[in-house]
Amino acid sequence: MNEALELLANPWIHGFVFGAVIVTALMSVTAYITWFERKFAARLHSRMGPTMVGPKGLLQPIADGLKMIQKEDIVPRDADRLLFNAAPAITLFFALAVAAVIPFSPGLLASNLDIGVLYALAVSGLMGFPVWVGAWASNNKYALFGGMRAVAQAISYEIPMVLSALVPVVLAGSLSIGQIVEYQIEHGWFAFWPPGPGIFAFVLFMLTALAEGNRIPFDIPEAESELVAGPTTEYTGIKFGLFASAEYIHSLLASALGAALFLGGWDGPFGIPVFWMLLKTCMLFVGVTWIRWTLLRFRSDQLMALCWVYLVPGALGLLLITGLYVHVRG
Amino acid sequence: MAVAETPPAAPVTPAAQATPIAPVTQVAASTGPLVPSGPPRDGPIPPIRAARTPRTDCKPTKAFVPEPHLDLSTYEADADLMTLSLGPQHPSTHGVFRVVLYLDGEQIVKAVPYPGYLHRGVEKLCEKLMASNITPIIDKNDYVAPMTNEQAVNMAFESLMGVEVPVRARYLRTVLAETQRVASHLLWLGTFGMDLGGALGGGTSLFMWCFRERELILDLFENLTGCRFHYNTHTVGGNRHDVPAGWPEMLHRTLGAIDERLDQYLGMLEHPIFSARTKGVGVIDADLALELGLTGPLLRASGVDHDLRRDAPYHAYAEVDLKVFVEDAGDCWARSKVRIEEMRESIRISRILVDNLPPGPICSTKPLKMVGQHKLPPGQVYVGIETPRGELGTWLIGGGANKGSSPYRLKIRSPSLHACAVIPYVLPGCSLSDAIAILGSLDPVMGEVDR
Amino acid sequence: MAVKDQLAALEAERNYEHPIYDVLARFPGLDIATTSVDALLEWGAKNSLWIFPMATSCCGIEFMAAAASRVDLDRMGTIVRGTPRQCDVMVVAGTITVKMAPRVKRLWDQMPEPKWCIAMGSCAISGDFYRDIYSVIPGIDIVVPVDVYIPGCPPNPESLMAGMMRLQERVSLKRAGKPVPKDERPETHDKTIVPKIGRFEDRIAKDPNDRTTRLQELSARTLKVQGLELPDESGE
Amino acid sequence: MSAVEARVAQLEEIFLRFELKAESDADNKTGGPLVPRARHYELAQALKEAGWTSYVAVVASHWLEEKKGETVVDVEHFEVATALRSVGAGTLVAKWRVRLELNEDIDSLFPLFAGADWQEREQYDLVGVSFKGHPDLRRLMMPDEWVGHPLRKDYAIETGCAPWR
Repeated sequence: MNEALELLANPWIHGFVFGAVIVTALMSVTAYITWFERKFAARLHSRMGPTMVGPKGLLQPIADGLKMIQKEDIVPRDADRLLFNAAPAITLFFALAVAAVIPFSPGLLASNLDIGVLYALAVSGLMGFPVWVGAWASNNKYALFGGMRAVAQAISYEIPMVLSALVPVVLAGSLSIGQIVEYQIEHGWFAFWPPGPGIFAFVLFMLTALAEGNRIPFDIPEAESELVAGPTTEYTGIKFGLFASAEYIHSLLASALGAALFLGGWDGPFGIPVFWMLLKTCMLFVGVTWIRWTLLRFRSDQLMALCWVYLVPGALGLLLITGLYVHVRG
Repeated sequence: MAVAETPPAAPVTPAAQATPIAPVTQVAASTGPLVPSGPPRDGPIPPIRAARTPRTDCKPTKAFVPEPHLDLSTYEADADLMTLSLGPQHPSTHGVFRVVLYLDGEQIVKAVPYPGYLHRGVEKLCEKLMASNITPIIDKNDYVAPMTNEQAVNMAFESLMGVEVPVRARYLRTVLAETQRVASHLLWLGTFGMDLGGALGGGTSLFMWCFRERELILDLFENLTGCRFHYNTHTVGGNRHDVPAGWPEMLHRTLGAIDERLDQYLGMLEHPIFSARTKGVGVIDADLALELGLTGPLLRASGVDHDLRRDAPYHAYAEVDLKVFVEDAGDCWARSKVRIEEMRESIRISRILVDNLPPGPICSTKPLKMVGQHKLPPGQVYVGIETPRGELGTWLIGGGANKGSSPYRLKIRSPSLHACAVIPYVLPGCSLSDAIAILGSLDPVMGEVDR
Repeated sequence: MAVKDQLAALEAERNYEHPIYDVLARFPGLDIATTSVDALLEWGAKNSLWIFPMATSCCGIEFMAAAASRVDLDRMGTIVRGTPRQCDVMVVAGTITVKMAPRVKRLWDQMPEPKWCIAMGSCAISGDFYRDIYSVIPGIDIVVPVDVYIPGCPPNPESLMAGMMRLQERVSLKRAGKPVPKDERPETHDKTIVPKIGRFEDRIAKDPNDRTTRLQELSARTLKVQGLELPDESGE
Repeated sequence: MSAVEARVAQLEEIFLRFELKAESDADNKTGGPLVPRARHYELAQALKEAGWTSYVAVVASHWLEEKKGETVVDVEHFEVATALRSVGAGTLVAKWRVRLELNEDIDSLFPLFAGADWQEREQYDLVGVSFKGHPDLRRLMMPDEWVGHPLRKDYAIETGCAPWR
């Protein structure tokens, strides 16, 4: 037993074991997120949602997955074969890589990086680019449009996202997510304490996370009514599935990051820490889903204007106020 | 919500400058930015029509030369123009309709529509059939509002044959037409939401709710006619189906329930994202609307106070006090507002009329027993009525070589055809997203455009 | 007849087998798993039928009603997608005209195997009362192979649901390699509307010098007889 | 005088200027007076200036040779009917017809009414009447390579296009 624990202390083995656990868990959770979202949307629409496949439609995501892997894999004649095939995998890779630094409980994290926040934001910001690569490689005009919009959106919204995530970093004085959570356990959650910049930064962070995850009202890259299916127009079967699950994982991990940075992570009044972390993540994700099925969509230029005219100056102001606060506090 | 910076001066095309009447004096504050999207650019701009003060006096304009066909060889684009074929199978073209867009970045430079993908030769078919056979076929023309279609063609036959319609049938027809208008506008609202909000998002919620309400009206019609969708309830000289017991109460219940929910839809008009997507987008001014022969909600949203139900009353419209809603802006928002307000008015009229249904026969002609009972006299008539989409006219020619009960020539003047003809005038200057919003707000039904 | 040959070729193309079976066969011992894998895949294919709506006219509205809250196609795991690449079932809802037919064919070709087609409504089945009209295709089954016919004008949303369930049975039979019962076409090719209108063939026999007959001949010659491929639509 | 009566009087006055008799649908269902081909555009212009600003419809119909016994009563010809509408209170439809011989064309109303664009294209496509001065006279409903005009009387309804029919 002790030997096994010693083995886990080795960073390579530790990373591999936890990585495997987290990736497996995330992929299966993603499948059930789709089920949850369909049921949730159906309730909003006074519908039933999936009911026929398994009890309460619980086997629906498995059926979807099995269907996707047996579909014919079409690569359009004029597509760039290599990039077209690689893009879904790279997208999923970047989406999953964020999970490495998300602390689910004091010991349960794949890698306790000192620059965890920076790493998470950088990797999730990269997710827009393989989408664009895939869109360009499919040699389809709708896909190209979607890809261009995706990359423009990713670049723009990365800035307010980073700026709003810097607020807890400045307050806690650390770039490590674990240390930020521990600071919150000691001094109160950033969303509520100190009153002022924290809650605004939290709202801003979730807003930009919506945009980064291509969720309505910021889903202009996919925009089914305009661009058919956006960057994934030419993708069939499981490749489309990879794109879709990457998007869900991204949203989920952004919720987790929001919970860790602003809502005290695994902090809770009683019980095991993991439970509280997962609860907060799920609640944030439900909020994201609710927004998705309620609002209409922005136009692309309005989206850019919203980012550059309101969000970026706002985030800068927040950061300034936070800096002043920290300076005064000493 | 945040929109692009408004350019200081309105780009005025030579065509607009040449218009002597209705000069470009001021821009209505409510219409928002003149350039619907995108920053102002240097060099030649695509023709964007300036918003003008809406007119209600309807004086003719002289030398109005629209420029829908931009010569692309003289256009200096920032980069290569992209040609995008939107349709005929696209989630948002409302049927099989194709628009070829020439895009400079995301801005549309030129739009060329291609209808005809649903041309079913109805007019040719009608030359072979007699009046009672034509009704169920005309049902399928405007498949969103079959009731008013039937009425349009049957009224033309009645006019040509000189058949009187009993008072009860006239009242019932009015009730049906107005109820159908509610159903049609609900379907429009749902699909418009889909256009703005996507198939996986809030638009779908709107779509589902609108269909939930529309199903109630279809139940109502099913109780009356036995059919859910294509009713075949009108005939020459009246209606086939009299009101069953309990039907007026059912109508009150249904329309009352919908009326309560209309407040929510009206509230949606003030939503920041909805207004940002629709205000100042796709402005059709009164001149252009009249020139293009737009009718119905599209014309009223452009500030022209014109409604056939009030101005040339048919059915029982002369007996009710109809309120006509007019909006001045002429953009997608105004069109939405006019349609939603019309729903409420239609509900009010239906509920009043169904309570005052006069007794008497429902049809003045005997039930059809033999082929050729309805003899068509030679002659030509034109009858236009106000359907949910505008003036649906029927030009009927009797006699000729078909000396019998089938028309020699039957031409349907469809409001959707004119609505689609707006596209090359309105789309240039908008972005791709705006194009979808504009297409949705025009509410074309392809069965009616192509026939 | 050229059309019939093309249809036979269409049917022949549909014997698609996923490469996973190749992989299974290549490794000795794994072929035992084929049966269970096959059962699993069949169950997946049956229960996740995503629809590509080829909604052209009235039936398209009823199709939308079927997707809306009262009937709710989503109950059986159906999602409506706008791109043919991600769909399993093409629901042809509405009249298909001569101008539209090549597009239907092209979209059908763009769908990945295994794929199915539902002809919804009498226009898609046989052309209904438009069947004798110059611009209408008398039945979509001469353009794409149809698995399930749903009669009605238009069929109720409930009928579409029933048709989808019938399709589920077909899917499982086909995957299991059993003979799939062919749906009877509810109307015959020879049915004509009343009053009767002379057929093209009769007219030629009657008067070969007829003006219309000459026009028809010219039309048939001018148009691309192999018109299954489309002219490039990207430009003008 | 009500708005409708004023419009009727105005219409009669304009028709009188063109030596025509205004006919209302109620008395005489002829589809309006027959106007010489040369004055078609002029009449439309006069009506537009008098307030008939909304374009309603153009209807072309094909009339075959008519025989009474052995004598030819009427030769094969086209008839193009046009309808305009005055907008607002007392709206009234102004209708008139123009008779065209087989190889004649008619002035397009596109310079006056942009709404005539598609209607005229449709009539050109389906009936085969050609409109002089229309900037973009292409087929609207049928494919560009289609032969014949379906709404002509000598066109069989089941005429098909290979390989579909």
